[in-house]
Parts: sequence; C-alpha cells; structure tokens
Amino acid sequence: MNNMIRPYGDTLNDGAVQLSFTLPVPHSAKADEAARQYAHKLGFAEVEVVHSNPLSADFSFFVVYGKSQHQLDYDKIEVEAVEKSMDFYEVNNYIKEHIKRKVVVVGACTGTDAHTVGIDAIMNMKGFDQHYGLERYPMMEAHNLGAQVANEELIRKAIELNADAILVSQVVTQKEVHIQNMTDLVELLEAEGLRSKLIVCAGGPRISNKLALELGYDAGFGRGTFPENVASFIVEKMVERKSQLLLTTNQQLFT
Amino acid sequence: MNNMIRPYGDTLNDGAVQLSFTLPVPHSAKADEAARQYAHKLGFAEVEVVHSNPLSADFSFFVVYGKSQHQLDYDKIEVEAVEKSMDFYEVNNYIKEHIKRKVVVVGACTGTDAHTVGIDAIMNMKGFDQHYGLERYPMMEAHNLGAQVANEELIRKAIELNADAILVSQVVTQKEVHIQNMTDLVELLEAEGLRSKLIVCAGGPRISNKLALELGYDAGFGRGTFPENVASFIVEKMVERKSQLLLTTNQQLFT
Amino acid sequence: MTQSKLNLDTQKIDLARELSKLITRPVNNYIAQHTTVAIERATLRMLGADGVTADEVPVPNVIVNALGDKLQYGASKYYINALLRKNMSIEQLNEAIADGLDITTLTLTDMALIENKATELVTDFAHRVKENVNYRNDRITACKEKENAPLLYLIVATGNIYEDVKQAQAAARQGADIIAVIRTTGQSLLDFVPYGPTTEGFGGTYATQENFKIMRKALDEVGNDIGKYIRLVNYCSGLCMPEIAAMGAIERLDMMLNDSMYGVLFRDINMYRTFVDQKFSRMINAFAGIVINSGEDNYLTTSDAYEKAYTVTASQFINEQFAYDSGLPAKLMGLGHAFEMNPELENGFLYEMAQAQMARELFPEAPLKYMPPTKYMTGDIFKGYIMNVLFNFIAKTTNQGILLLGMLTEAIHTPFMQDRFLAVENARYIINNTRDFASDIEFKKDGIMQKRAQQVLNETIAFLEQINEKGLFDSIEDKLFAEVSRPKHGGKGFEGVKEKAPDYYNPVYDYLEVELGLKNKI
Amino acid sequence: MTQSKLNLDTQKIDLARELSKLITRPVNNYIAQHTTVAIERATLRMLGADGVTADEVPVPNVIVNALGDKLQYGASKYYINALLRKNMSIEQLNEAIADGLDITTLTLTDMALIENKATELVTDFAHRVKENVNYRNDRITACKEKENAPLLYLIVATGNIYEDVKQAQAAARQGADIIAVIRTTGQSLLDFVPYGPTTEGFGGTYATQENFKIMRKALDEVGNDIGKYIRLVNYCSGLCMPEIAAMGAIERLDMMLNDSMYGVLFRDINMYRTFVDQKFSRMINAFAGIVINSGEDNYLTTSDAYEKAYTVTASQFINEQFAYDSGLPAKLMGLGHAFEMNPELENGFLYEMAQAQMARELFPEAPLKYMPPTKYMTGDIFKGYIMNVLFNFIAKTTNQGILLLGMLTEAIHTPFMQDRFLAVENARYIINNTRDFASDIEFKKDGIMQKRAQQVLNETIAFLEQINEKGLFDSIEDKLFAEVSRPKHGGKGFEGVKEKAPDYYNPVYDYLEVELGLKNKI
Ligand code: B12
Ligand code: B12
Ligand SMILES: Cc1ncc(COP(=O)(O)O)c(C=O)c1O
Ligand SMILES: Cc1ncc(COP(=O)(O)O)c(C=O)c1O
Repeated sequence: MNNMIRPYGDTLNDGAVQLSFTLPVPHSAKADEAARQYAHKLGFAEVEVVHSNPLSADFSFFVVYGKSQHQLDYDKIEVEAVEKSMDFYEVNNYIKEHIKRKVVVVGACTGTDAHTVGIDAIMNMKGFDQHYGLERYPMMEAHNLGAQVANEELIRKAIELNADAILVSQVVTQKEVHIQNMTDLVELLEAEGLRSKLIVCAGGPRISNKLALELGYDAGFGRGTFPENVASFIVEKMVERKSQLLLTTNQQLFT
Repeated sequence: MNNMIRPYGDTLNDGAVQLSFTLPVPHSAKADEAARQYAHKLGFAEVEVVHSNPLSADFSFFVVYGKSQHQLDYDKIEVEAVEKSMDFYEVNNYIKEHIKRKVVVVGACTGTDAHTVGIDAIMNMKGFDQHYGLERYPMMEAHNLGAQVANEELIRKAIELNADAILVSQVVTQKEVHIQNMTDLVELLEAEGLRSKLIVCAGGPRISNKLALELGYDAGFGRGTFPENVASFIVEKMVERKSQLLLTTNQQLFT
Repeated sequence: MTQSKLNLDTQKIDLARELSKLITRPVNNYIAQHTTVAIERATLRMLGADGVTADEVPVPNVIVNALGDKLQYGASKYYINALLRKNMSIEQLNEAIADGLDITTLTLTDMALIENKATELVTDFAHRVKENVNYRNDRITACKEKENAPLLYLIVATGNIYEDVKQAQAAARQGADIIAVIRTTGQSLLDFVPYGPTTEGFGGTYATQENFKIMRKALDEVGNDIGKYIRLVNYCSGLCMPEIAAMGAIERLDMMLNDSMYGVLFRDINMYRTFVDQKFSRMINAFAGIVINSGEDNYLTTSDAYEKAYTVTASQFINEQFAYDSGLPAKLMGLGHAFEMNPELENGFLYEMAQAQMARELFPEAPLKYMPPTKYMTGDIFKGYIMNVLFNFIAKTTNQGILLLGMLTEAIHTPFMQDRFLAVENARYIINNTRDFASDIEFKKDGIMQKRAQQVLNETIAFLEQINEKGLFDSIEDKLFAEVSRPKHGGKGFEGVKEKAPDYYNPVYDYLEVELGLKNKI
Repeated sequence: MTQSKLNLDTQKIDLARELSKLITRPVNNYIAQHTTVAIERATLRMLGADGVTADEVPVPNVIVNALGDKLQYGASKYYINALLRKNMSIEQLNEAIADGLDITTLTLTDMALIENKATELVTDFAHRVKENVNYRNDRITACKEKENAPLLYLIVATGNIYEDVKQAQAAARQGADIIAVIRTTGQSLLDFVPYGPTTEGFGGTYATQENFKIMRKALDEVGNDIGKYIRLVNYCSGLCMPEIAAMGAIERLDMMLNDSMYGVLFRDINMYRTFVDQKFSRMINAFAGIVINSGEDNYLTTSDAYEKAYTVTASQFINEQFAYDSGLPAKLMGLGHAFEMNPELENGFLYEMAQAQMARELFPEAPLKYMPPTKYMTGDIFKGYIMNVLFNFIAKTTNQGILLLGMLTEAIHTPFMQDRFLAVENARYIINNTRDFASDIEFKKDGIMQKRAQQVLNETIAFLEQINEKGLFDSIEDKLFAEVSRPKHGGKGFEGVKEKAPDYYNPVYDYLEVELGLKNKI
C-alpha cells in the first residue's frame, strides 16, 4: 500500500514549506520575481516572497513560503540507523554473557580536527547528559586518545592495545575534509589487513549512518548519540561476526 | 547571453537554501530520513536535516539545509511592476499639465474584509511613513469608503462621483476569498459596460501586479506600496488611454 | 504581587477609578431600563430553549421574532407559560416550536405558577453551571504545578471544528495552557447563533453550542492525559454576546473575549445595543467563573502604541468598572493590552515595559491578557521572532497573567502547526530563563520607565475627565476612541434594543443579580 | 561607566589584583631572562626583514635558523651588521638572504655603528606605526557617531582572501564595525608565517602580511564610502605570536586575539614559549594601539559556564596583569568572556547578566569582548536566534565593548552571508530598543544577581590563592585551567626558547620598553 506524504501547514497535504536563501542579484522587484520563479523551479506552487532585503550591492536575501507539489511514499523509506539500543547495565551483562572478557575500544578525534567534546562525551567517565561514558563500563577497556590524532597513530595504538573496536570522531566537515580523513583510515586498515578484525565506527554532528557505511565503516553516529548506542552496536556486532565466522571458518574469536 | 544564477551561501553557485517544514509522521529516525529524501525530491543535494522535533504524536518538524541543483536565467526574468514612480509634486504637476482637471478616485476594502489600515495608508490625508495619502493631493479628489464595502456599493459610488479610478484593497486571502471577490467586481463592471471607462487597481499585502493583471485589473500593488506609486500609475494610464483613444476613435476624453 | 516598581501616585489611581464610576453611571441607568433581543434569547437558552427550524432558524430567535413588541415584558414568561399550558417537556416544546408552534398566542397562566416553574428551570441551569465551576476549580487545583506562568494561550483557526480539534490537541501537547477557537469572520454581525457542528468557517470556526461541546471534550481528553486543565476560549462579542455567554456557561468554557466597547468601535455595532448586552453577558460570565478578556489591544492596531497608550489604560478602567457593575470580581478580569510599539523606536522596550508594569500595578488582582506584536510583524520571520522574544520577556518580567503567543508568521497566514510549536518554545525558554528577573530588579527612581508610566497615567486621567464631561455616548460619536466615530443611533442592531415594561420579567436576570450580590435577596 | 549595580566588595577586588601580581611575578622573571625564535623573527621583521626563499621559507626564519645558538645574543645585530658590511639596502639584503646569503658568518662590526643603524631602523618602524595610530585615531574620532555601542564584530572565513574581501565589505555595509578574518585551522602550530596573498585556507584564511594589506585596503575603501572606520582583526596567537603582532602594527590592524595562556591550554603550545612570546607581542600591540582580545570564552566550550565561571574571572585578572606588565593600558584590554550558560537553566539569564555585569565592574575601563552562545547552539536555528537575542540584550545592558555576533547557524556551518545579516539585524534591533535600560534599572540588594556575582568573586579569589600557592606553571600542569593538563616541558615550540646572554641585544625591545614606560630612558 502507498502512504504518500507531503509537508503540512494547516491542512493535510497542503505542502507548505518555509524557505530562506540569498541570490547573487541586486535587491529589486526583478530580484523578488526571480526568487519567486526560483521557488517554482523547486516544485512549489502558490509561492509567496514574503520578505526580501539587500545584503550588499550584489546580493539579496529572501524569505519565501510555497506549497510543494512533490510527494513521497513514506512506506518506502528505509532507515539503517539502530533505533533501539541496550543501556549501560544491559551492555555489560551482554558482554559477560556472550563475550566473557573485556571489550577493548580505542577512540580519537582524528586529523587536524581539535574538537574533543564529542569523543569525550562518548568515552570519558562522566559521559554526557547523565549517560556514563565507555570508560565507566566495567566490561570495557576504553582508551581515549584525544584530538588531532593522526590515523597512523590511531592504528598503532589499536594494535598495541589489541583493540576490538576503533572509534573515530569528525566534527569539522568544511571542504569535505572528514570524507578524506575517514577514507584514509579505512584504506590504511585494509592495507594492514586489519579491517575485518576490527569494528570501526565513526561519529560527529554531521556524520550519518548512511555516510559511514558508504565510506566502509561498520556504523555512523550523529548528533545526540549516547555512549550506550555505540556500545550496544559494538558488542552485538562482535557477537554477530563471531557466529558468522563460526559458520564459515569454524574459527574461534574472543580468545 | 545567459546569466544563470543559483542561491548563494558562501560560495558562488553553491545553491545553499534553508528550509523548514512539518511532515505528518511520528518523530523518529525514519521521519528524519523522510525529510532528507523529501528535500532530495525538491532538487537538493547534500541535504542535512539539522534539527527535528515532535509536534504531536503524528507530526514532526524539521529544519533542513541543502544545496539546490536548479539554476535560473536571470536575464529572462520579466517584471511588470512599475519600478519607478513620480512623487507627490510630480503627480500633481503631471495632472495639471496633461489632464487639466482633478482626477476622481474611489477606494474601499471590499467584501467582508475589515482591514482598513492598508487603504487608509493609500488614501487618508496623513498617508503612510511620511508619504501623503491621495486625499492630500490638490489635483485629486479621493473618496475612501472604508472597509466591508460590497462591490455593488463601490460601483454605485463610482458612478455617482463620476470616478476615473477605482481602488480595491484585499487583505484577507484565506481560502482564496480575495480572488472570488476581485473577480466579481470586474464581472460586475463589465456587465455594466464600465470596465473600459475606469482605471481599476487592487492592492494588499498578498496582491501582486501579476495576479491583478490575471484577474482583469489594470495593476496590482503589494506590501510597501506608497500612495504616489498608485497615483503615478493612474494618471499615466489615463493619459496613455486617452492617446490610444484619440488614435482609434478620435474621441475626446477628460472633458 | 511584587511591590511597586513604578512609584505611581495612589491618589491619581483612585481618581481614575472615581472618574470611571462617573462615566459608567449614566450608561448603567440606560442599561437598567432596557433589554435586547439577544438578552431575551440568552435567557430562553438558559431556561432550556434550543434547536433550529427546518431553515436553520434557532428556536430562541423564533420565539423572540414572534414576540415582537411583547418583548418589553421579557420572553421568559411566554416560554414557561407554553411549557405549562402544553404540559410538554423542554425537549418536546423546543421541537414543537421548531415545527411551527407560536407560543406567543397562548393565554398567560397565573404568574405564580410561571414563577414556580421558572425557579425550577433556573435551578437546573444554576446546578449545571455550578457543577462546571466546581469541576474546573478541582482540576485547576490538582494540576496547578504543570501550568505555565503566565498561562500560554494559543489559537486554532482552521474553520473546521474537527480539524481544530487536532490542532488544539497538538498545541496542548506542545505546552499550551489555553486554546482559543477563532471565530469565522463576520459571525459577530449575525443576529443569531448558528447550530450544530460546523466545518465551513472562514478564517475561523463558527461558535456553536455543539462546537463548544466537541472542543471541550477534546481538551478534557488531552488534559487528562497530560495532567493539566486546558482552558477553552471563545468570543463573547458581537450581536449575540449574552447568548454566547449562556452557551459558554453551559458547556464549561473558561474564558471569553468580552469587551464593553469593542463591538461598537471595531464592528460598528450600535452602542446602546452593546452596552445593554455586555452587562448581562458579564453577569453570566461572572456566575460561570469565566475569565473575560477585554479588547484594548485593538486600539493599537489603528493608533500608535506610544502616542495613544493612554486610551488603552482609560479603556481598561472603563472595562473594569463595567465589569464590577456586572458582578465580575477582579480575578476574572483579563484586561487587555498589547505589545505594539514600533520596533524602530529607540528605548521602545522601556516604554513597553513601563506600560505593561503599569497595567500590572493598576490592576493588581486581574489576570491581565497581554497580546503579542501583530502590527509591525512583517514577512521577515526572523525579526518577528525577536519581537516575540522581547514580548515574552516583558510579559514574564511584568508578571502578566495570560500570554497570547506571537506567531512568527503573523504577517503571512493563520498559524501553521510548526509556528505554534516555535511560539511555545520561545515563550517557555524565556519564562524559565528569566524566572526571577522581575523580583531581582528595581526601576530607577524618576528614570525613563517611571516617568513614562506617570505620564501615561496623567494622560489617562485627562482623557477620562474629557469623556466624563462629554458623556461616554458622545465621546464615542466624537472619535475619542480608536480614531473612529460611531453615531449613537447608527451601527448594527439598534432595532434589537427594547425599553423594559414596568412588569418586565426575567427570572435568570433576577437570580443572577442576587447570586452576584448586585441586589439583595428579597 | 554607570555606577555599581552589584555591590561588590572593593577590598576583595583589590585582593584579586594583588594575587595576580604575585602569580605573574615569577613568570615575569623567567620571561625577562629568555628570548624565542619568534621574538627574534619579529624583531627582524620590525627592522625590515621580509621575503621568502624559493622553497617558501621566510627570510626571518632563514636568519634565525642560521643563527643557531647565537640567538642568545639577539638576531638584530647580525642583520644590521650585514646591512652595514654589505652596504646594501634592506630590500637588497632581504633578496640576498632569500637567495642564500648566510649573514651569520659575517664578522661583527663595531657595536656603536650597529646601534646607530638600529636607531635609524627602529625610528623608521616607529614612524610608520605612529602614522598608523594617528590615522586610526583621526578616522575613529571623525566617524564616532555612526558606530554601534557595543561595536559589532563579524567574522569572515572563506579561506580565500579575495572572497573574504567581498564578504567583509558586504558585512560592513550591513552594519559591522569590526571584521575578523578567521585563520585557517592549524596555522597557530606553524613556526613560521606564510607569505603573500593566499586563496587556499581551510575553515579560515592564512594570516600573511599581504593578506593583511589586502583586507586593510578593502575595509578602508568601504569605510570611507559609508563614513565609518572599520576595524580589522586577526589572531596574534600560536607559535608566531610576536611576528603577527609586528605585521599587524605595520599593516594597521586594530585588534588581535591575544591571550597569555590560550596557546598553552587550547593548542598545546609549550608554556614557557607562550609566556615569553606573549610579553613581546603585547608590547608591540600596546605600541601600535591595538586592542587585544583574550580568550576566556574558550574555557566555557569544555567546562560548564555556571560551575566554572570563576575560572573565567581569574583568567581575566591574570591576563590583565600580564598585559599591564607589557605596557598595555586598560583601554586596549578586550578581556574575553562568553554567553555559554545552558539555556535550560532556570534563571540562567540572571546568572549570565550577573557575570557580564561583574566583568564590567571589575574592569571598568576595558572594552570587554563578549562572545556569543556557541556550545548550546543546535540545528534549531529558531531557538538559536532567541539565544542570540538574550546575548545581545545582556551585552547592551551590561555595557560590553565588543560584541561578537552570534550566528543562528553556529551548529551547522561557517556563516552564510544571510546569517551575518540576520545577526546584525538582531543586534541593532536590541541595542536600539533597549538603549537606556542599563541606566534605568538597579539590581535588588542581595538579590540573585548580586549574590551570584559575590559568590563568583569569592570563588575567584580562592582559585587565585590556590594558583599562587602552587605557582602558575604547576597549576597548568595540574589541570587547574580548562580541565586540561599541560606538562611544563611538553607541547610545541619549547626548543624555540633560548636563555638570553648577558649581552643580549634587541633594539626594538629596548625602544618599546622605554616608549611604553616599562623602563626609564637611559
Ligand atoms: C566547542 C567548539 C570548539 C572548541 C573545541 C573545544 C574542544 N576541546 O573540543 C574550539 C573553540 C577550540 C573550536 C575551534 C574550532 N572550531 Co569549533 N565548534 C565548537 C562548537 C561550539 C561545539 C562543538 C561541541 O563541543 N559540541 C558538543 C558535542 C557533545 O557534540 P558533538 O561533537 O556533535 O558530539 C556528539 C555526536 O556528534 C556524537 N559523536 C561525536 N563524535 C563521535 C564519535 C563516535 C565514535 C560516536 C559514536 C559518536 C560521536 O556523540 C556526541 C554526543 O552526542 C561547534 C558549534 C556547535 N554548537 O556545534 C563549533 C564548530 C564545530 N567548530 C567549527 C570550526 C570551523 C572550528 C575551527 C576550525 C574554526 C577556526 N577556523 O579556527 C576551530 C579549529 C578547531 C580544529 N582545528 O578543529 C565549525 C565546524 C563547521 C563544519 N561543519 O565544518 C562549528 C560547527 C562552528 C561553526 N559554525 O563554524 N571549536
Ligand atoms: C491590524 C490587523 C487587524 C485589525 C484590523 C484593524 C483595521 N481597522 O484595519 C483587526 C484586529 C480588526 C483584525 C481582524 C482580523 N484579521 Co487581521 N490583521 C491585522 C494585521 C496585524 C495588520 C494589518 C495591517 O494593518 N497592516 C498595515 C498596512 C499598512 O499594510 P497593508 O494592509 O499590507 O497595506 C499596504 C499594502 O498592502 C498596500 N495596499 C493595501 N491595500 C491597498 C489598496 C490599493 C488600491 C493599493 C494601491 C495598495 C494597497 O499599501 C499599503 C501600504 O503600503 C495583520 C498581520 C500583519 N502584521 O500584517 C492581520 C491579518 C491581515 N489579519 C488576518 C485575519 C485572518 C483577521 C481576521 C479574519 C481574524 C478573525 N478570524 O477574527 C479578523 C477579521 C477581519 C475581517 N473581517 O476582515 C490575517 C489574514 C490572513 C490571510 N492572509 O488571509 C493576518 C495576516 C493575521 C494572521 N496571520 O492571521 N486584523
Ligand atoms: C473583545 C473582542 N471580541 C471579539 C474579537 C474577535 O472579532 P469578531 O468581532 O470577529 O468576533 C476580538 C478580536 O480582537 C476582541 O478583542
Ligand atoms: C586567544 C585566541 N587565539 C586564537 C584563537 C583561534 O584559534 P587558532 O589557535 O586556531 O588560531 C582563539 C579562538 O578562540 C583565541 O581565543
């Protein structure tokens, strides 16, 4: 069955959307008309340029309302995000039961990125918003390398500590620096034959699970992530990998 | 020559646009993804759902940024709006010189619409934002009938006062009531054979020149109109009509 | 109440009240001698009249229309007489009238019998209303701590009562304390109240008794769910003022837009009609514990808020006096004012703060109703959102009672669902973040705010003196309010005003006068 | 300055200043005995050294690298000696060095000749800087009335100096008083200053002398056009602190981000290096009339603004003392702080107001630099815009000097052109609308705000006492600031610190010490 949706202002399917943008043209009636026609190009009807303002001699700002004519089949939307996760206690019990030893995690904010607050929120003792960080998990051994850490250094530490999982934080995304940086890490891991032995997760306010998967990570975590979200993912993934491996190679993990 | 433009965030043609809208779905990761895909449908790339919030059990609100892939040829934009206009003194002199008698204008906010402030701004002595209203023009005779005036009543008055122009204000636009109301007036005028004898203008915050022309008016005036804008238009249109008439019928107007 | 910040001269305040008493006295004399078609219809409704004819004419209108000049004796005795004569139940009689029965032709029975029956009917009505009042009070007491202070007031305006319900329930979940169902344009000029559930309103939804019932139920539902009592508002204005009051009392509305002069000035309703109607409507509201919201904000949509601030204050005093005269206690007086200073005005924030604080100090017990910026809102929704921040800030800092939330799209369309959400987010942020700012600051002695308030109070007194000299009727004719002139015998609805006969009879009026302490029990 | 609102104990304020003196004294002793590669390069620049080698190594770096251990005698005499020995013009010498001339191998001539030449070169430098100061002062005096109060500070961050120019000129036309060109990430860790115009920055634009020149010209141009003096800001932080100061003095920058401890805490630069560098950089800024902006706001991006407010105040006292020690007058001290209270905090507005007002009263002559909300900004741009309203409100009401404008898209991207416009619209609206609110209110005696400020002042004193006991170096190592530990001999750039020889020679340093009154003329 179809479940076609549209934006909603005050009547179902009215398609009402608010937009604001700048055009590189001088402020004038012609500019207003251009803003209107531009919104039409985006698929809006009943476009109203409700406000416009010069920003400089060559730029103008617009606030526009319109009724979008597009619709979307909501039933066809698929989300890869892990919507539920275990909590602190459940994760630790799960490890005790299924992995039976401490899980080792190494994390860092990599490249030239100096934003530590995000990775600290996930890893440090005190955690974030009343949610303990991984360092507080009795069944985990968490190493937070801080910020501005080179990918090579991160991998070196992961080998040294015999890590099960690597956590990468990327906050600065200007000129797609994060893509470059994240891709490098995966390539380095593959070159060293480590990729399949590790769970590799990325996080940051502009990171989505989709993007992370595309770049060859096991998962990505965006704004509002709590430590237990990534902890759940790691331990479940480890157990999933183990059973797959048992099936295919009869090899023993977690030893 | 083409002059293709796109919205501007911080780099020419980056296409950056801010949107906000509500979708009739419960707040969830799936909803966020739907918002993202919806923006894609509108022609945006690099869509980021930077914020979302439940509005009720069945509705969610989103703030989205994206980079529009559409472009618009700015040279092809045509505006019908009168961008320049004479000022108070010029209008009066123009009338003295070209029309040589007082121009009679009748205005009202019609239908059930009770918003007088707009038509008052155009017609009352004191005018609006330091711009005198038409009642102050020595070469005009302006009659403001106020609000909630029926179309029939307006026409009756126009005939009685031997008006040259009719001014209609429409502020309430819900359920397109203004379209109905404005169309009625033109039909009534045509039925009485008066349409071509009068300059008929409309105004209001949601009225555009384009809309007014479509509905059979001589011009439409939106937010921020000053009295001299419509005054200029009326007197120039009168003179233009006169010369056309002289050419075709040799008939004498303004007598 | 926090202590005075403005250092206002209490003698001047007393003088303003004195003047208002003098101003309203002659009007009250006129009121006492007159009834109106709307008062009679309202009375009939409270006695039980209801339903419509096949052409949608409400039963109360049928009766009043049939009575013609007999209205001077009051419609009640004819209705009650018919009940007795026909020996019908209320429902049967209503149906019979809807089907064409003319009760005015029935011979009148013994007045003592009628009075007995009247007592029974009035008791039924009073019982229902008192139950409403008790229910409301209990719920409010129980849910007190979840309420915002000031109470957050949001509107719905879809035109369709069933859509309104969805919007209203969502708004309540977002944090609203009060929901107003905006009325369709033009209803205030109808001399009857439409009937049944409606889905075809126009920029608002018809006020009908059935719509009241539907929304009341919906709000109780969501309220119980979230542990709050959600107040319901409608418009007790226009040609049917007293009838709407009666319907509101019966269906447990909690607030009513209700002003002693709004209809005259802004809807061109005849002034005699409005003054007579407003009194009875307020008596009903008072009895039902309904908070009234007066409409002083409307002055500022046409006049400048800085220049004409005193007209707002003067009108508040007059509204207060008329309200007292109707038995309405101060705690039910949601006196209106509005944040409409030009945002370009240097120190506009201070003038607005002074005005709002003055309203607070002049009417310390009234749950003032503070209206958001509308006039200077434009399509610049971001700037509009700032204006709403300052508005919420002043509302909290001057301890207003009822906060109508400003919409960032005020200049564009009736609110979208998201606009309401953003409005609540704005208000709650400010209220929480500035919680005790009011009690943590003082206004500088003889500073800009103190001087401004003192000046407006002086202007108010001068204005009230002028009105007192001219008389209120002539003052309105002479454009003293809202820069508009209303001729005494012009406007809508004058034909509906009737002089009472010496033996005019209205058992509801009599009952309410006693209940409200306006007259001693006989 | 308006009179005190907070009723702070002046003895406590004096005590805090006393403690800061005690804290900085041992650091100053260390500073006096050391120079750094950056100080020497800066000195060379002020004497005229400039240009780069074929592999983009700046001439000052070439010289300093070649000097090796001789640096303890100061680089100046070698550079001047080469001028004399080679009998070259400055330009010729610079070119020769860029081409490979090693001036450190030339035999030193008579010190008297060197000193003579030094006087000539220093005079040239001083003349240029004094002209800059005079020009700036004249323009500011002439354009005073068009300035906003507080001054509105906007950033540009395209990475390309030519794009920056467009954005900056637009911002100035929108109403900015100050333009800061954000530096590319990582530049603070480079131990040299890149050369020439650049177009490839990363989240910001390289600070180069040519870029300074280009932007200075662009701002003068738009400033003359609109009748305002537009101030230009860059970052005098990182491993090249003194060099950037020198370049800024020459190219007429007006403000510099410059902090005595920021590099240590937030860029992991070695503490000895930073303390030594900051002194000379501040002497240059003082001489050039450049306002410094300290970086206390950074503490609150990692620590909680309510809990750790005292670290900000303590750091302001320390920054002030170091600034005085460098000859910087209070009127050039843009001491930093920031609006970073959690917006969910009940009465957060009051705590923030108390903190901002306290900064105002503790440093009455300093043009405080107030940073906007960043940490609690989210993708909810509407809520962010409210936070910016409250920020602007507090800035105006507590009479801050320099207002960094908050961007509604702070949590999303570096500012779009429209974001800057909306920020200016927000600030100007609030500044105008609340113009005299500050002088029209008083804080309640022993109210929430007064008590909060008094508490933070007490905590500050306790904290300064603790630092004084431990010593500043150990305190930093022990995580007392910003919840981060920096080992004394760790971090970047320690190898660039050199003990001065007894006959260390630096004519610019000597000149500035006298000019700034740090030492009496001999
Ligand atoms: C604090 C801050 C700083 C501080 C950092 C202090 C520190 N020690 O971290 C300072 C002042 C030093 C700073 C500097 C800069 N910053 Co900054 N900064 C911010 C700010 C205000 C808050 C970031 C933050 O702490 N968020 C709180 C944390 C808890 O959220 P989070 O990082 O999203 O983390 C959560 C999730 O994303 C997730 N997560 C994050 N990482 C990971 C990893 C894993 C494995 C998992 C599972 C989850 C996860 O879980 C966390 C908890 O839910 C933001 C703006 C904003 N309001 O977001 C700008 C911002 C991030 N900074 C920005 C920039 C550009 C810079 C500079 C480059 C500016 C410059 N040119 O100088 C510099 C240089 C820094 C550098 N070299 O990287 C930009 C980035 C723009 C972009 N998208 O590219 C922003 C958005 C501001 C802006 N609008 O310009 N910044
Ligand atoms: C003031 C006001 C009122 C006052 C009107 C007082 C009065 N005497 O006019 C009161 C309180 C009575 C009122 C009532 C209602 N209002 Co009203 N009101 C406004 C408000 C706040 C300002 C309008 C205004 O005065 N603008 C200032 C004038 C100068 O601007 P203007 O009208 O655009 O006029 C300029 C131009 O448009 C042009 N112009 C206008 N007319 C003409 C004519 C000609 C010939 C020319 C050349 C130019 C011209 O020139 C003028 C000067 O530049 C707006 C919101 C807003 N901020 O815009 C809502 C608004 C217009 N109202 C609205 C509504 C829905 C109502 C009600 C229907 C609500 C209700 N259900 O009760 C009622 C009923 C009124 C009715 N029957 O029509 C909606 C309309 C939505 C829509 N687009 O349909 C608005 C937008 C508010 C909202 N968001 O809901 N309102
Ligand atoms: C007192 C009062 N009644 C009624 C209304 C609503 O308008 P209408 O007259 O259309 O019911 C208002 C609106 O502002 C008002 O203030
Ligand atoms: C004093 C100071 N210097 C410099 C900077 C800029 O950072 P960077 O170290 O990258 O130059 C800041 C930023 O907040 C600062 O406060």
